[in-house]
Amino acid sequence: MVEPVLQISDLVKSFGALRATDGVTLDLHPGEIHALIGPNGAGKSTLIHQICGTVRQDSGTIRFAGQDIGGLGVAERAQRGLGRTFQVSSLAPEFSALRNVMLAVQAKQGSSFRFFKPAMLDRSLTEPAMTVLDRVGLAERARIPASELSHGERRQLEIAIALALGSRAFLLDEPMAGMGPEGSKTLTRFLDRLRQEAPILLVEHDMDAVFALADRISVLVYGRIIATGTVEDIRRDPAVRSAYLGDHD
Amino acid sequence: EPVKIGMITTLSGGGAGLGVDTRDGFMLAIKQSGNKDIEVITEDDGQKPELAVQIADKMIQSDQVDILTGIVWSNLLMAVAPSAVAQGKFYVSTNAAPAALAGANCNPLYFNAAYQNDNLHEAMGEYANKDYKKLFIMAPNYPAGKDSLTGFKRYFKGELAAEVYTQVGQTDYAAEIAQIRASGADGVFAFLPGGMGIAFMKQYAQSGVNIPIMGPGFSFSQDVLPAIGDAALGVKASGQWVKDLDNEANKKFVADFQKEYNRLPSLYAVQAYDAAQLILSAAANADVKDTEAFRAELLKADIKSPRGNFKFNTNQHPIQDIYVTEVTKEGDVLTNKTVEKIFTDHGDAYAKDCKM
Amino acid sequence: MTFALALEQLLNGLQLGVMLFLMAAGLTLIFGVMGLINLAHGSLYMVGAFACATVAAWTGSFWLGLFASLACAAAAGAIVELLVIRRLYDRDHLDQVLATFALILIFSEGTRWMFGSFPLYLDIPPLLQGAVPLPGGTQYPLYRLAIIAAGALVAFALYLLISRTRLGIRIRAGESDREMIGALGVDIRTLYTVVFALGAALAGFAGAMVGALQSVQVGMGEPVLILAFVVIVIGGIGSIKGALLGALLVGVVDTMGRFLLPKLFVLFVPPSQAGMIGGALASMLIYIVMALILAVKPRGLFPPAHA
Amino acid sequence: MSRETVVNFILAALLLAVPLLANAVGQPFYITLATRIAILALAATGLNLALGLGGLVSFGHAAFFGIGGYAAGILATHGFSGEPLVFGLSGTNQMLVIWIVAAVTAGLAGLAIGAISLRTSGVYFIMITLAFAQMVYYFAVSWPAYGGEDGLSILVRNQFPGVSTMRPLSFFLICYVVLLAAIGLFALIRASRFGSALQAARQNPVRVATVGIRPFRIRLTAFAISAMMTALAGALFADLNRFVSPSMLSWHMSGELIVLIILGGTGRLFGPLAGAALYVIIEYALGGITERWQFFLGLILLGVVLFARGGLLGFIAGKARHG
Amino acid sequence: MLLEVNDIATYYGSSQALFGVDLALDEGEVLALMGRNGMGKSTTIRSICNLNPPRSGTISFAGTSTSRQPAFRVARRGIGLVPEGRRCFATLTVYENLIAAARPGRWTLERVNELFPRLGERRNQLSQTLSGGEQQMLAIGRALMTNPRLLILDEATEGLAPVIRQDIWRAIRALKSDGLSILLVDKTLSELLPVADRCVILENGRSVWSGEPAAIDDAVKDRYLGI
Ligand SMILES: Nc1ncnc2c1ncn2[C@@H]1O[C@H](COP(=O)(O)OP(=O)(O)OP(=O)(O)O)[C@@H](O)[C@H]1O
Ligand SMILES: Nc1ncnc2c1ncn2[C@@H]1O[C@H](COP(=O)(O)OP(=O)(O)OP(=O)(O)O)[C@@H](O)[C@H]1O
Ligand SMILES: [Mg+2]
Ligand SMILES: [Mg+2]
Repeated sequence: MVEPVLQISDLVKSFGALRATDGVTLDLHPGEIHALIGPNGAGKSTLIHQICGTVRQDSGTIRFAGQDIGGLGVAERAQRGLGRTFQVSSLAPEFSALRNVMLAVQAKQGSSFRFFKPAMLDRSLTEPAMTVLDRVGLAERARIPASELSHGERRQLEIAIALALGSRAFLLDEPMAGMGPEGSKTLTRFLDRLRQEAPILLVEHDMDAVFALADRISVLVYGRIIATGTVEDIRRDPAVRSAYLGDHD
Repeated sequence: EPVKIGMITTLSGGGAGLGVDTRDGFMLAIKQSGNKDIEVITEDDGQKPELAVQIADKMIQSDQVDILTGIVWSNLLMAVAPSAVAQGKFYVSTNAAPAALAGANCNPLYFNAAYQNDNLHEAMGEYANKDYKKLFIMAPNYPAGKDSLTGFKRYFKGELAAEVYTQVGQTDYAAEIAQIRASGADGVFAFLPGGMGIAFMKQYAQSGVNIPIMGPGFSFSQDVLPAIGDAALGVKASGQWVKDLDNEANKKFVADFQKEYNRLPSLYAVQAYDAAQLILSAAANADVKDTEAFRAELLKADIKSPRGNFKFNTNQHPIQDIYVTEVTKEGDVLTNKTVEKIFTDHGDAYAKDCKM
Repeated sequence: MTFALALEQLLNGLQLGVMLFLMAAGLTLIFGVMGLINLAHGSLYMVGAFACATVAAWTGSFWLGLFASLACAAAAGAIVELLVIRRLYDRDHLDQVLATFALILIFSEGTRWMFGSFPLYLDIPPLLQGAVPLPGGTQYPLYRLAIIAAGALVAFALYLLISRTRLGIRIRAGESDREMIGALGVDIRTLYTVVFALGAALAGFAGAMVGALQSVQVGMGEPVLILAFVVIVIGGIGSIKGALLGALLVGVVDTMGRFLLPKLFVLFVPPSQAGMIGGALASMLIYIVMALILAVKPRGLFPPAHA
Repeated sequence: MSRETVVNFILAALLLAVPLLANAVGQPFYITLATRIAILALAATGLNLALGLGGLVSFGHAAFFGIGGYAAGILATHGFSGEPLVFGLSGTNQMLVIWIVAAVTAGLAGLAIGAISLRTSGVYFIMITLAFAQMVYYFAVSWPAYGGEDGLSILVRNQFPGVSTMRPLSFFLICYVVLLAAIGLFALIRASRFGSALQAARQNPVRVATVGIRPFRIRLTAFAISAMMTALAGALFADLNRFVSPSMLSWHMSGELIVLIILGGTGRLFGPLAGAALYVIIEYALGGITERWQFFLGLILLGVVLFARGGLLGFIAGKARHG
Repeated sequence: MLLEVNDIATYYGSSQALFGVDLALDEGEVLALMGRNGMGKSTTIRSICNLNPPRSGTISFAGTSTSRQPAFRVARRGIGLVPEGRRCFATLTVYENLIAAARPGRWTLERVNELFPRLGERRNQLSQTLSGGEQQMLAIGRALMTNPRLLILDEATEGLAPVIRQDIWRAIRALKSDGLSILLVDKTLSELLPVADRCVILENGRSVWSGEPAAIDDAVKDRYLGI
C-alpha cells in the first residue's frame, strides 16, 4: 500500500473539561476521498483546525507528506500543501473573486514580497486564477467583490482558493453547506474529479454527497472515531445509525 | 511710517488664560496711546509650536509685520523667535524667557520685556535663606522646570530635603505630598504653573501637611488664584510686579485694566503692557524700518512701567526690582500683596555670556 | 524611607488607581460594551466638572453641583448620541475617531465660549474636608477616601448592570451583532442612546468628583482620556474587572515609580540628576508597563472570554 | 480615466500651481502653506500605507515623524557646530544624508515597535503604538541635551545639491517631488503582490494565513516602510520650520495624521493630500477670521464624517474600487 | 393574510437584487421559498424583516404595512428570524443568547431546552465556541423565544447532522401543527415539500412560479431548481 499523505495519530485536544478530540487516529491516502462524519459538536471542525494549525493539539502527532507538521504555524502548513475551506466562508470581502484567488496563486508561488509590479497586470497571477475560477464555475463573477457574492458563490470561491494553492491534500469543512440542490450536484461531480489531483478529507453532513463520493468514511462521536469503513459498512453500522444517521437511507 | 505688530499668543486650549491676559494687557497700552499708526494683528497659536511657526511665517511673509510679540511659552518662543530675528524682524517677548536666548545666543533684535526665566526662582532662593534651613523643592521635568530649580539653588544656601521632578501636566500629587510629609523639610518651594499648581495646592490643603509653601509669582498669579481658592492663602511668592506696588503708573494701570476688562490684571498682563509701551516709545522716536535706530530707542526703555524701575541689561533682558509677596484676601477676592523687596536692580546670570 | 511612608505611598497608588477607574468607567462602558471609540469621553468629563463648578458656585452646594454634573453630562451624551454617534455604529472605527475628535474641538471651544479662558473654582464639600488619621501615624485626606468609595461603588454597580441584567445582555448582544438584535425585536437604537448617556453621566460624575481635587479648566479631559484608554486596554477591553484591576495597577506603578525611581538613581548619579532621570523614567513608566503587558498578553490582563 | 484619477490629477496640479502663482505675485507665505500641506500629506501617505492598506491604525506615528525631525535637527546642529556626534561621526547639513539617516533610524524603530505591537490587534494595537510614541515623547521632553521641551532650532535650512533651499519655492519643489514620489510608491505597492497580501491581511488575516502567507511579516514590512516615509516627512518638516520639538512627537500629532487620512479618504491614493490640504486651509482660513476657529473646525470635520462618507475623495470621486 | 409581499424591488447599494417579488402567506400556513443560489431568497427575507427595506413595492404584515418602520418594530409585531449563517451573539453564552430578545409567551427556556437538549447542556458556553450545528439550534431557539406569529427559517437545517435534521423537521412539523405560520428556505426538497402548504420560486430576483408543492413536477424542478 502506498504511504498515506496525511497521517494523524492519537490526537487529543481539550477545552476545559471537554475533550473535543479524544485520541483520534486517521489517515488519508493518495487519490481517495475520506469522509469524516459525525454529530454536531463531535469535534470534526476542531480536528480540521488542528490539522491546519489554527488550533494547537494537546498531544498526538500530525504527519503530512512524510514530515511531522504538528509544530508548524498555519501559513507554513499551507505552504507545504494543506488546502482548506472554512465551515463559515472566510474571504477577503473587498477583493473581487479573482483577486481572492490571485492571492492564493501568489502564495503558492511564494512571492508576496514584490513591491512594484502591479498584480492585476501580472499574467502569471491572473491566468491561473481565471482557470481555477472557470473550473468552479465562477468565471463570470470574477470581478464581483466577495462581499457581494451570494452564499453559495462564496462556497465555490473557497474551493477555488484551495485549488489555486495547488494543495497536496484538501481539508474541506462542509463544502456543500448552503449550496442549492443544483450546486450540490455540480460540486459533487467536481470533487469526484478533484480526488485525482489530491486526496480530500471531507467533513460533510450532506449524506447524499458523502455516500456518492467517499471511498472511506470515519465516524466521529464525542471526539472519538467509532467506526471507519466503506459506505456500505457505515450505512449498516447500527451504532452509526443511532448516533448520527437516524433513519436516513 | 505705521508700525505693524504681529501678536502670536495662546487663545485656545488649556493655557488660553495666559494668552488672553497677554493680549488684553498689550492692547490696553495701545489703546491708551491713541496712536493710530500702530496696527496689531493677533492670532491664536493653540499652544502648538508648529502652528506658531506657521502664523509667524504668515505674519512675516504675508502681512509684512515689523515686530512679533505675545508668545507665552518657551518652547513656542524657541520655535519662532530665532527664525524671526534671522529674517530681520524684532521680537519683543512678553513672557517666555528661556536661558538659551539670554546668553551666548542673544540677538540684537530680540528683546525681553518680562524677565529672565530664572529671576523669580532666584528671588525665592534668596528669600528662603532667611527663614528656612531645609527645603523640599520641586518642578515639572522640562527645561523651564530645570531652570527654575537651578535658579533657586543659585541663591539658596540651606540644605535640600529633596529635589523632585514631576511629570509635565501631572494632575495628582499625592505621592509628592507624602514625600513632603516624610521629608522633614521646614518649607516647600514648588514651581508648578497653570493647572498643575491649582491641582497641587488644592490637594496639599486637604492633606493635613502644614509645611509652608512658596513659589515663583506665576504659580500664584491672578489668573489662577480664583481657581485655587482659599488653599492659596498665606503662600509666599516672588514677582517683579505686585498689584499694590506704590507708584503712579501702577495705580493707573491697575485701575484702567480693571475698568476695561472687569478683572484684576496678572503678571502676564503687566509684562505685555510694558512690551507695548516699549514699542510705542520707540516708534515715537524712530522709524521701525531703520533697525539700528529703532533698536537704540527700545534699549532706552523710556517708559513708565507699573513695575517701577525698568531698564535693559546688555543682553536686552530687564534689570528690575523683585519682590516677595503673599496671597491674601481683599474682600472676596484673592490677590497678592507685597511683603518685601528682595532684589534691587536685578539682572540675570546669563548676560555675561552675551556678546553684542 | 520609613515603613509608614511606603505604606502611605501604596495607599496613594491604590487611591490613584480607583480615581483612574472612576475616570475610565464611562469609557469602559461605551467603548468596551458598545464597541465605540469615543475620544470625546474627556470632553464629557470636562462638562461634568464645569457643570459642578458652576452650580456649586451659584448655589453654594457641592452636592447640587454633583447632581448637575450627572444631569448635564448625561444630557450632553444623549444629544451627541442622537445627533452624531447614532450614525456611526455601522461605520468603521476610523470614522468614529474623526467624529469624536471633532467633538473634542467643539466641546472645548464651546466651553471656553461659555465660561471664558480661566480655570474655575471648585472645592471639596465641607463634609469631606480635611484629613483623617491612619494607623501608623500618618494622615490621609478624607476626600480621597470618599473617591475610593465612589469608585468601588461604581465598579460594583457597573458589574451588576453588565453581567447580571437583561439590559446588559442586550447591550452586549448589540455589540456582537447590532442588526440581528434589532431583527429580533429589541429597540437597540434607544438602548444605545441610554447607554451612551449613562457612560457620559459616569464621565461627568468623575469630572466633578476628581475636578474638586484638580483644576477645572478647558482641556482638562485630554490627559484623562489617554490614561483612561491605557487603563482599560491594560485590563482587557470590555471587562469591568479588568478595568478596575488595570487602574489599580497603573495607579500603583505610577505612584511607586514617581516615588522610588529617583531614589534608585541617587545610588548612581548626583541627586539633582537622579531627580531628572528618575522623573523622566517615571513619566514613561506606565507606557512601558503597558507595552510589556500587551507584548506578553496581547489582549490585556483580563480579556473578556471572546476571541 | 476614472473620476478619481481626474480628481487626483487636479489636486496634484493645484498644489503645484498655487506656489508658482504665489511666487509670481510675491506672496511667499502661500508657498510656505503649500509646503506645509505637501509635508503633512507625505507624513500621512506614510501612515496611509499602514493604516489604509494594512488596517494598522497606528496612534504612534508621531514617533516616526519626530524621529525624522530630530534626525534632521540633531545632524544639522552638529553639522553647524562641528561637534562630533556619536562614535566620532560628524553632523551634516546635507538633506540627502539627513533623509537617509532619518528613514533608516525610523525604519529600525518601526521594526522594533512593530515587532512588539503587531502581536496585538484592533484597539490594543492603537494603544500599544500610542504607548511607544509616548515613551519617545517623554524621553524627548526630559532629555536636556537637545533642548528638551523647548526643542531645537536649526539655524540655517539644510542644503540640497544644486538648489537654494532658503528660497521658499525651491524648498517647496523639493517637498513636492518627494511627495509625488511617495504617492507613486504607494500606488505601486498597493497594486503589487505585497499590496494584495497587505490589504487581504486587513480584511481577513486568517484567510491570508491559510493560503500560506504570514500576515505578521507582511504587516511588519509595511509598518517599517510606513515609518520611513513618515520620518522623511518629519525631516522635511524640521527644515520647513527650522525647528524641532517634542510636540512633533505628541499624541496630538499622531491623531492629526489619522485625521488627515480619514478626512481625505482612507486608503485612497490622494486621500492624505486632499485631507492635508483641507485641514491646513481650514485651519489657516478660520484662524484668521475668528479666535473660535477650533469650534468651527470641529463642526466642519463633523460635517465631513457624517455627510461625506469615505472622506473628501469618497465624496467627490465615489467608492473606492479594488481589482 | 398574515404576510403579503407585493412586487418589491430591493437593492444592495446601487446594485439591484430583487426585481419584483410577490408572495402571500396565511395564518397557520407554511410557505416554502425556493430557487437556486443567489436568486434572492435571503434578500426577500431581509426585505420582509425590513433589514433591507425595499425601494418600491409593499409589504404588509398582520394587516399593517411595514414600510418606514424600524426593523425592531416589525419584529415585535411577531416575526422570528433564523437568519442565514446563524448569527448567534458570539460573545454571549447560550443562555444569554436565548433570553436576550425573549418575549413572554408559550415558548420558554424549558420548552426550548426540551426541543434541543444540547442547548441545555451548553447553557453557559459562549456561543462562538459552539459547533456549527449547536449554533443552528441556538439560532432557532433564540427566534422561538421571541414567541413569533411568523417564524422565518433561512436554511435552518444547513450543517446539521441527519439525526438532528430529522429532529428539526420534526420540530417544524410540530410547530406547524401548533398553528405557527412559517416561511421556509431549505434545500432538502424531500423534507421541505411535505411540510409546505405552498411554494414560491425565485429566479434572478423575481418570483416566477408559485403553487402547491404537489404541482412541482420534474419540469419545474429542472427549469427553476436545476435538478
Ligand atoms: N474554543 C472552544 N472552547 C470551548 N469549547 C469549544 C471550543 N471550540 C469548540 N468547542 C466545543 O467542542 C466541540 C466540538 O466542536 P466542533 O466545532 O469541532 O464540532 P463539529 O464536529 O465541527 O460540529 P458541527 O458538525 O456542528 O460543525 C463542541 O461541543 C464545541 O462546543
Ligand atoms: N451584501 C450584498 N451586497 C451586494 N449584493 C449582494 C449582497 N448580498 C447578496 N447580494 C446579491 O444579491 C443577489 C441575491 O442574493 P441572496 O443572498 O438573496 O440569494 P439567495 O437566493 O439567498 O442565495 P443562496 O441560496 O446562495 O443563499 C445575489 O446576486 C447576490 O450576489
Ligand atoms: Mg463543524
Ligand atoms: Mg440565501
